[in-house]
This record gives sequence, C-alpha cells and structure tokens, in this order.
Amino acid sequence: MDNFEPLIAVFSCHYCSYAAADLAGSSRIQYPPNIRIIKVPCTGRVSVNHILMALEDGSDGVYVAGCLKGTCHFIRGNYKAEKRVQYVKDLLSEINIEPERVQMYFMSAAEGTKFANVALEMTEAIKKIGHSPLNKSRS
Amino acid sequence: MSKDVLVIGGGIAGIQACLDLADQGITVYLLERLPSIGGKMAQLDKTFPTNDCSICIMGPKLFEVERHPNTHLLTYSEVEAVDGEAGNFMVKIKKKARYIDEDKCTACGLCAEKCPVIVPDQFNMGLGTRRAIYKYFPQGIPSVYTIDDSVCRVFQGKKCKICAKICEAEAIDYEQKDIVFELNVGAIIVATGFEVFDPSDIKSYGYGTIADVITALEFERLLNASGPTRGHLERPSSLNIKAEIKQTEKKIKKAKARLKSLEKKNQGSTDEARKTLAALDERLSGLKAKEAALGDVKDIAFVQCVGSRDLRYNAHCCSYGCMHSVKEAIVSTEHGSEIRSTIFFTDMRAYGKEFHEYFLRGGAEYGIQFVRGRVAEINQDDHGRPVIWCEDMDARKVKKLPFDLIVLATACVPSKGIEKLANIMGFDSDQSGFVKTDPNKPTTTSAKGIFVCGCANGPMDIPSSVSMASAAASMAAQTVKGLG
Amino acid sequence: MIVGERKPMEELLGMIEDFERILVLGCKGCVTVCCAGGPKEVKTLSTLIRMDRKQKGRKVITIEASTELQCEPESIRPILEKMANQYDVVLSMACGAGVQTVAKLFPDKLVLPALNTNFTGIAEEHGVWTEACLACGDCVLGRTAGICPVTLCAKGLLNGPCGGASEGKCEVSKDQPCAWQEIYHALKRLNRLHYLKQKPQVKDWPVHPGRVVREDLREVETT
Amino acid sequence: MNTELRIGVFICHCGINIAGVLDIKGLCEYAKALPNVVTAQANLFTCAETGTSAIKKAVKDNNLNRVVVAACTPRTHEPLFRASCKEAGINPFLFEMVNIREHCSWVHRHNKDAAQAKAGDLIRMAVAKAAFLEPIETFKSKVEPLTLVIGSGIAGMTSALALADQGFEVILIEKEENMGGLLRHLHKIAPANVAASELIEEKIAAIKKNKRIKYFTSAILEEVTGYVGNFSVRFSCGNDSYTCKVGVIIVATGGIPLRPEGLFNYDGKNVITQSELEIKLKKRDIEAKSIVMIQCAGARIPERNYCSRICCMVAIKNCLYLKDIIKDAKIFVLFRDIQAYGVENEALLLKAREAGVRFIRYRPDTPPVVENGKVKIYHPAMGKEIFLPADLVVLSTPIVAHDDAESISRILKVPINGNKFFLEAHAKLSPLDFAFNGIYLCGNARYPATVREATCQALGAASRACITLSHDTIERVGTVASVQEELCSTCFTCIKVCPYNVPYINERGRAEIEPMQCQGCGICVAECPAEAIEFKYISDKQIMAACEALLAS
Repeated sequence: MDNFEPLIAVFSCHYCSYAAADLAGSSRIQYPPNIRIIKVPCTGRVSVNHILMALEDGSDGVYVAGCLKGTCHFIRGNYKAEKRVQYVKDLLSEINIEPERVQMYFMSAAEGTKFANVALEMTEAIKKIGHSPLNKSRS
Repeated sequence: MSKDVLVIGGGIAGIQACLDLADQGITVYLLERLPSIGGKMAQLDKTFPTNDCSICIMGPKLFEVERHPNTHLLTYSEVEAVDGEAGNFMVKIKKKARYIDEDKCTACGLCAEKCPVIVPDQFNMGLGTRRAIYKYFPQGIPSVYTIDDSVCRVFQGKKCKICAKICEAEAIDYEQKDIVFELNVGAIIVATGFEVFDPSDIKSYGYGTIADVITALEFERLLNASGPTRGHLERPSSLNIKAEIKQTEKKIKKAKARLKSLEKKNQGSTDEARKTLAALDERLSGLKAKEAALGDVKDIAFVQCVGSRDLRYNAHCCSYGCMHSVKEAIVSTEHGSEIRSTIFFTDMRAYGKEFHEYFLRGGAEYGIQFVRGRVAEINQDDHGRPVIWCEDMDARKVKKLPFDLIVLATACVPSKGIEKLANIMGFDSDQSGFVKTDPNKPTTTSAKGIFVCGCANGPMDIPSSVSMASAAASMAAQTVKGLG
Repeated sequence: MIVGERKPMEELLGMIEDFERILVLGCKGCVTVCCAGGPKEVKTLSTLIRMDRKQKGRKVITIEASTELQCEPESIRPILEKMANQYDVVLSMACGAGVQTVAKLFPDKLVLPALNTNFTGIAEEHGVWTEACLACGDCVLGRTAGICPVTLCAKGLLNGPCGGASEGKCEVSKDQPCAWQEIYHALKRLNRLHYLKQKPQVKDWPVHPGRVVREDLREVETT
Repeated sequence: MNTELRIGVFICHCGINIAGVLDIKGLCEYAKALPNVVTAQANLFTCAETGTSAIKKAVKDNNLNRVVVAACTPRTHEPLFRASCKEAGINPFLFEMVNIREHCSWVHRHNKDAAQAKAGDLIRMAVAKAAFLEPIETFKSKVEPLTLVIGSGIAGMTSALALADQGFEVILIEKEENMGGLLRHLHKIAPANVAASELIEEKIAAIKKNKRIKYFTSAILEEVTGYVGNFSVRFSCGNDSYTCKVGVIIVATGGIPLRPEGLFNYDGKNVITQSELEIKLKKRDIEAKSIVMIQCAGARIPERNYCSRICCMVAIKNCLYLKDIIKDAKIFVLFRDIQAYGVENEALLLKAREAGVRFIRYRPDTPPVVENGKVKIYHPAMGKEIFLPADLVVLSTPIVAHDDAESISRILKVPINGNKFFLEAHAKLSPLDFAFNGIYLCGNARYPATVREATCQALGAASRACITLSHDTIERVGTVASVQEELCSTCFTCIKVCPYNVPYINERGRAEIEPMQCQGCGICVAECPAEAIEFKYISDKQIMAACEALLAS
C-alpha cells in the first residue's frame, strides 16, 4: 500500500480557496499532486449528492474548501457547506465507509500556504486510510 | 472646447488613467513614444509582493485599452507643441512612420525571421538582439511590427526589401512618412514614468567594465521567459564567451573552406591559411575551457541604493528598490536550486501592504542573506569574478566577498524628454526633476488642466501609481465636465 | 404537512438485502417539503445503496423516480405501469399513506418504506419540524385558542391541566411547555377565559381506520 | 443538445511557466483523443494577440461551439478569453478554462510525471464539463446616481467632494459627532507645512456648503443589501433611522494609532505617543531638554506583523517642529529602518539630520529599555550599551484598524485581512476596488497612508465610483439561478436559505428568483429538495460530468 497515490476531488470556491490555490501557485509552494480542483462560485453550491457521487465515481477522498467563517463572499455559503459535509460524514458512517474521507476546510484568499498544507494533510490522511472501497481496480 | 482627454505615456499609470476615463464615457487619446504600450512594468518578470507574473496581470489591460470603444491609441508618437488652456488645448503630435500598415500587419513574424540586420534589443536592455523589423515585445499592443529606419538597409541606400517580399499581408510600405496632426483636448494627463539611472557614472562599481555587474531591470530580462536567455539564468560574461565561440566557429568554417579551395587550386602556399586555422582552433579551445570554468550562477549579490540617497547623484530614495531586490532574490531561486542571494542595504524599506511579511519570508524560506552596509567598491578577482568590498555595520568589519553575478538596484530618475515636455506645456519640476505637484492636490501640476500621475511625479510602486492614475482621471474628468 | 424521516441505513439495507433491481420512488408532496423523500433525497439514497453494494462487490440496479402525490393512485399508475418488469422491489420514500397506496395498486410487488412517518406537523424553522395534530377526528381547537391539548399535552387531557407542570413546563419533559397553561394565557389574551367554564367535553375517539366519504363527488354509475 | 458538440482545446506554454514542467505536445495529443474534441492546439502565449486570434481562427475554421483553454488562472484571464469567444461569434459562456499553471506546473515542479498526469486529468474534466455548458445572456439594471461614503476623515471628505464636483449626489455618514477623522488631533502636515485643522476645516466648510452632499454625524451603518447600482442602505443617527438606495459605496473608515499599553512603560505623561505629542505641539506647551523617540513601537513584531509606513515620517516631521519650539533640544530617534521613501520624505530626513537630530539604529532583538529619565540602548556601531538622557520619550506606534472594522466588513460582505485592514480586489492593479462589484476603498481603512496618499486614493476611489455612476444602467451577466416551475413543490426552502432573500412565491404559487437580485452563489440550488432550481453557469450536470471524468483515466 506504500505506493498508493490517492485521487482527491476538491470543491473550491472562486473567491477564497481557489484564490488561495492561485497564491500557493504564484508563491511556488510545492504540494502533492493528488488533488483535482472543481471550481464553484461558492462552497454553498456544493450539494450532498455532489460529494457522494464524487466518492461513488471512485475518488479516494473529497474535501470542500471555503472562505474563513464570516468572510464568505455570499455570507453563509461556507456554513451551509460545513453542515452538508457533516451530514455526508454521518451518511458514510451509516454504510460504514470511513467518514474521514470527506472534510471541510476554511481559508482566506491570502492563505496560499494553508491551501498547500491542507492538500498535503488530506493526501497523507487518505494514504493512511487506504484506497476507496468503491474503486478496487485502482488499488 | 473639447471634452476629450490626452494621456501622455503608455505605462501602467497611463493605461489605468485611460481606462478609468474611457469607462466613464470620456474619449481618451493614449500617446506612447515607443512602438508599443506597456512601459517599464511590461519589462518586469514578476511583481512583489504577490509574485504575479507581470505581463500576465497587465496583458488583459493592454487588450482592454486597444479594444475599448472610447480609446484611441497613438503609439510611436511624440508631442511637438501644446497651446490653448484648460478645456481647450491644441496639441501638435508627430506620429513616426513604422513603414508598416498597422491595419494589415498580423504580427506573424515571418519578416523578422528573414531580416538580415541584427541589432541589440532595447526592450531586453541590450542583452538580447532583434532585427531591423521587430515587434517591441511578444504581448505588445498594438500587435504590429515596426521597421527601425536607423539600421534598416533599405534606408541606408543598400539593396534588400526581403521583408516586403515575404510579407503575405503586403503590410510593408517603405514610402510611409511621419505624420504631424493637431488634436483638440480639454485636459492632459502626464504619465511618462521614469528612467533607470545609468550606473556607469559610478566608476567604483565597475558597471560597463565588469560584465557580470548588471542593473536590476537587466536581471529582470534574464529571469523572464521571453527574455534573451528564455528565462535560463546566465551570466553576461558567459553570454559574451558563447557569442565569441560562435563567431570563432564561423571564422574556422570560413578558414577551412578557404584552405580547401586553395589546396584544390594548389597554387600559393597553404601553410599561411593553415596557421590562421590552427590559431583559431587554439582560441576556440581556450574559450571553451574558460566557459566550462565559469559554471552556473550560484551566488548573486544585490547592491541597494545605486545612485540613490547619494548627494553625488540623486538625493532621493527610489521607493521600490528594496522590495524589488527581495522579489528578484526570491524568484531567482526558481531558476536554480543552489542559487543563494545576499542583499547589501542601509534601510530595508518594506513599508507597503504585505511587504514586511514578504521580506520576512524572503529571509526565512528562501535563505536570503541581508548585510546592512553600503557597498564601497566592486572589482574582479583573478578568475574575473566580481568582488564586493563593503563595511558590514552589524559585524562592524570590512568585508571582501566574491559573487557570480552582481545586480545593482539603480535609482529612479525622471524620464528622458520630461524637460522638453515641461517647457512645451509649462508645468514646473521639483528639485529632482520630477513633475512638481501641489502637496494638498496630489495630481495637480502648476499648469491648469494638466495633471500628473505615476513615477513622472516621483518614485513610487505600482499600487501607488495605479491609485494616482485613477486620481488624475478623476481630476481630468472634473475639468472636461466643466463643472470643476 | 405530513413529516417523515429516513430510516437508518442499516435497517434499509437489511430490508433490500436479497433484491437486485430496486425502484426508489420519491414523492413530491409533503415529504419533499420536509426534505425527507423528494427527488434530491431519492438520488442520495440511491447513491448510498449503490455505494454499499459496490463496496460489498454485489450487483444492484437502482431506478430513481418520483410521483407527484404518492397517496393518489392516479399519480402512481403512469410511472409504475411504464416500468412494469424492470424492478424487483419498490423502496418508497413517501409517507405511510404513499407506501400503502403503491402496495394496494401493485399487489404483486413488495413495497418497502424508506421513511418513518412521524406526525402531521409545523415547519418551525428550516430543518426543524414539530408535531401539531394527532388527527383525533373531533377538533377542539375552537375552544383552546388554537393550541391543541390532545397533541401538545403529554397526557392528551381534554379538560384542563394535570397540575404536575412546574414553571410552565410539563412534568414529562422540562423543555415541553404545558399545553393548558399556554391555552390559559392565550384565552386570557383574547379575553375568552369563559371558554374554560364550558361543560366538560367527552371525546368520541375515532375507530381506526377512519373513512371520509363525499357522496357528491363520487363517480356516478352510468350503465 | 441538438447541435453536434464540436470542442476546441487550446493549451498554453506560457513561456516556460507551463512548458517548463509539462509536455505540451503530449497534452495536445491527449486532448485530441477526448470525446467531442475537434481540434487541440498549443500556443506560446494564449493570452497574447497571436493566441486569441488563433482561437478565433480555429472557431471559424472548425465551427466550434465549445472552447476549452488550459493555461493560467481564470480569475484574471477568463474575461479576456470570454471576449475572444464572443468576437468569434459563440456565446462567451460556452467557454471553460482549466488552470494547469498555478494549480499544476508551478506547484508540482519536482514531480513531472504526476504533474503531466494531473494536467491530463484536469483537461479531461474540463472537456467533460464543457459538453454540458449552456449559453448565458446578459441583462441591464438601473443605476441609482447616489453614492454612500462611510467615514469623513481626509479620505472620505475628499472622495465626497470629488464626486459632488462631478455632479453626483453623495450621502456622507460619520460615526463620531463631528467630521475630520484623525486630522482633528494633529498639529501640522509636512511637507506642505499646513495646520491639520486648517486643512480639514476647509474641507468641512466645502462639504457643508455643497448642496449635493448630505452629511450625517454620529451615524452608524446598520444594514446594506442589494448589488451594484442598487444597494439599499440603512443607517441610524441617534434614535432615528434612515434608509436610502445608492448606486455605489466608498469605504473610508480610516484607522487609529495604537495605544501602546505596557510597551516601553508608556504612561501618557513622560512616555507618550506621537499623536499625544502633536496635541502638545498644537498647544505649544512642551518643554523638555532631551527627547528620545522610539520607532516601530508595537509594529513589525509577530503579533502585528506589518510596517505602518507613515510613523517614521511623522516622527521626522515632529522632530523638525520640536527644533523650532525648543531651540537647543537634544533629540534622538531610535529606529530599525527609516521609511523615508521618495523625494520629499528623503529631503525631510536630510533636513532633520542637518537640524541636529541624531538617528541611532537598534536591532529588533535588543530593543531600547525606557527607565525614568533615561533610555538604555545597545548601539550597534559602537558595539556597546549607552544611556541617552530622556526628559520625554515619544513612541511611534502603528496605525491599527478601528474595532468596528469587523462589523463593517460583515455588513458590507467585504473581506478584511489578518490585521483587519480591508482586502482589496487585487494588490497591484485594483488597489481601490473590492472584489464585490460597486464598493470602493481608500485611506487608512485599506492600509496606513500619508495625508497626500490618502487624498490621492480618495480621488482614485471617486474615479472608480464614477465609472458605475456615469451610466444610467449597468449590464449584469446572467450567471444566476432560475426556478423550473413545473418541478417546484413550493416548499419555501429556497426562500429560507437565500442569504439575500431573493426568491419569492409568484402568482402561480411557485417559487421565483428575480434575476437582477440573484448573486449567483448557488446555495438554494444545492438545497432545493425537488432539484427544481436550474443554474446554467454551473449546473449539476456539469459538476457530475467533471466528477466522473476525474476518475476515468
């Protein structure tokens, strides 16, 4: 399992975490290449089904990266996202899939380093958990 | 009377003032002396403190200026005379001939490939070369080519016209003449920017005699992907050696050809030709050895306040030098993992938003060494590497440090031709030659209806230039709306 | 509206254990309003089922559909007739009425409830619903200022409080206010306290299952 | 999707920024093989004229109806490429951009194969998503020709007057009883050498005289809703409350000097701050033979990690005035780095040195120690500790954000950075705009600034505001949600969750969203239990296509 390279879907909001990813890029902060970003106007746009389907399609992990609390461009999109992520975690536990495969993160447009650290932290965590049970072919 | 505005200078300040006015529905003429707008910012590789690629964030604005319905681009043009007063200026403008029809040229670049004339490229600070027919820089706007009539063979009476033959768009017209026309505008904004101080005056720094002592703007071009070395960081001295090697190889080929032709005709002694060939070969191997000895660039020195805060040259501070060097030191680590930078400074002026954190990160994450002390002299060690003499005020010792490359953070001086503009338009200049403004009305010059913004008013960084450009637009709009 | 809540997945997965082709049938009525069994929840449940089976390496086909009103046979018939033999079992995400309508209409197929139907209730805030009406068949709200003692009083007393409340809260659970104290304050506010003095009522509790008939609306025999 | 899908993929070298790590030719071949892709081309600089004209030419030659560009960040370059698509004759929203520079080549430099695989995945996801893109139209909305300026310091007053002078009505609100901001307490402004009070009285008089400006003092901003051209604002003055509709808002709430509690045993008597010194200078009641100023008092330290830009010049200015008042005063300035940037500041520094002010540098790890009557300092040039006589110690403290900055940021829904200064749209090229369209920024609220810089930014913010104000309508892009009534169960969920209270129940008993007001966040779209709300800009189908494509390698 040591050379297992997880594939992680990331829902990233245009105003904060996508901008943080850009800043991580322009500051050339290196981080593991396991994440694939899907840009949304706000993390409030991400529904429970989007996360579940990303997992069903075989992603080993999914995380939603929104603005710092209180700074969401659309006021409370990130709070909504946090509650939906928690709901998905509960659902996953009910069908005993590791809830830690799904996480919610908050960061500002100025936190390029944090974006990179989150990508690293999540990649390491999913490596420990192992590949998704729904995707045996890609062990 | 006229409700239009003329902006002189196509750098980031001129572009911002022009766009602000155009977006408000005011007709704006943006005049630029060079073949393309973009100014000094277009020559930068990256910008502090965000490390944005300079042309990438400026590119969209260049496009917008060209595409905006309310703007008229007057590039490769200069102001000859200005009369009248606020609300009704008559401006005489000379548009230099490009010898290329701007509407037809698609900037395909075929002409430049075939043009035989090779001259130093001013956009790349003379480090690279360009042809007699050239585009000022790849993303330049207007995206057309220009013929430099001071070097083009056609204008020296020689037979050439290769470019006209190749040009599919038939855009080349050697008969094109300079045009002089009159423009009626209500207000004028001076955004002529600044010039980089020429450090060759400071003999002790050896700029011009020691090849590996360059200015900060030249270093930007060496770092830049569309620069002379395509972004590969090389010492000017090794560039010179490479150029010499190429020339010698060419000479050897010619010498061999001549030798072979002599042997075939076997009259006249061939040993004289053989002797020059041997000399050339020996010279070539000497050069190759020298180049190998130099190796890659590892240690870079940044010398601050070159010609600034110096009563012999310019008393004022260039405002952006410290941050500029920290940025270049950070960016250079991308071009070679073992590159280490040392910055010699007196006051570290990181006073803008996010500047101080950027400076700290430079030291912490990129290993930049900071030596507080004015550099006294730069000379060469016996391998020809530049050596810095300075007093390290913290260690309280005089130091002698060799480097592979020395970058001079040169002073910011008024742009060439600002005196000519001053007496054409009648605005006063301050003690350093920049355009003087009323302290409480930041963009208002002594001439009514004429405003200034950006480095034409004094050394400042890009955010301050952009803010001041919007301020000048506000004042110009007030004037032309006649309500002011 | 009728308020329901999805059953725990463990129970659901147990129910559909030995079926392969599952029709997950949502209802766009009350259970959509209370976010339990609408089209979105149908997709969520179907995905979870597929994920579970894929994890266990077992085949499954989930068909997702939603009726307008699953308690109305005409709303179900077009959908189920169209996919007559494509499914082995119906997993209905409607309320109890919906599940039973499908079962009655299509007796040869097993119909399983995906929800627990809780109560007829009020949407207090987004995501919170509270019980309001036990459907006792003989409404007393007219004399209790719109506060139902049958539902909100833990013991369903008809003629006044049991006396066990403290600080206005029912003795059964301290965060449940005593219905009758609420009724008293409401009637006082509307100065209708005399309603309390009316002769005590005796409730004619309904015999289940109830049936309502509107002869005027029924189908006429035209043979 | 009646018409046949014809997608064009354009991959950018960006000089060596992308091509330095990724094999562009390989990506082109990979893209060509993807479903519905008709052509895949590479350019050295797709954002340059040659790049955009290549896109336009490819659209015409292959009659493409979808364009995918794999280059840098859409945040800066999407508008440029959308405009090129429009000029090429296809709807600008049939365009998808994927970032293989900041999100790939720049951050996975040491792992080229993984970066190449990731770039391939990202392009495949973009092509899959592009298949479900739908055309989106723009529509117009009215612009209220009225401006709200928050804060009446030098910045607020200057921008209000600038807007009024251009013929626009202004509402100026100030939370204090009287206008003027910081300058009310200052002595003189250098180098203009004009009295601060004189400067602001002149501005206050102009505002009171100007019939286009309505000003409200002790006014507190309560609520702001709406969007550019149509903000509804509610503020209260004492116990009456006002509401108004404005087209644009300028934030000029300023900042205050830090009160250095516990620093260099500050006591407000013989260890005072520069602003307290200015009050003394104004009253000319100061007599001290030896004065020691300490720079960076509470600034450029871990908890307040920024240089407050103007304190050095304030100190130098006050030294010169002190020399006027107390002829033979001995003045020392203990500094870490003197921020006398530019022409005027450097000239003032020189003048101070000539006037006999002694500047002594201290290292951050050996700060000065204030004892009564003297200051101990390690002198780096002498290499030993010395004592300076100090009848008076003046601390140069940084400008910090007001404590209501956070509430203003929440009311206006605009971000603030770690030090609670407002965060502008782009640090270099839009320093006076917020990312939230229609709200502008100037003065200390953005970052500490001198009087000249604050005035400049105020005029700049006025010019930015005039761009919206000078048109009576503003064009809104149709990236908004809309309800498909036939699917709506009228469950009121969208009404409850919308942060801007936009959805309502229409006369047909179904939910409806006013396109002008919808901000396009998508919260209702994801929450709707009946999946009845359509969001063409980023639909469920597009997201799911991207998720599927993510794993399909």
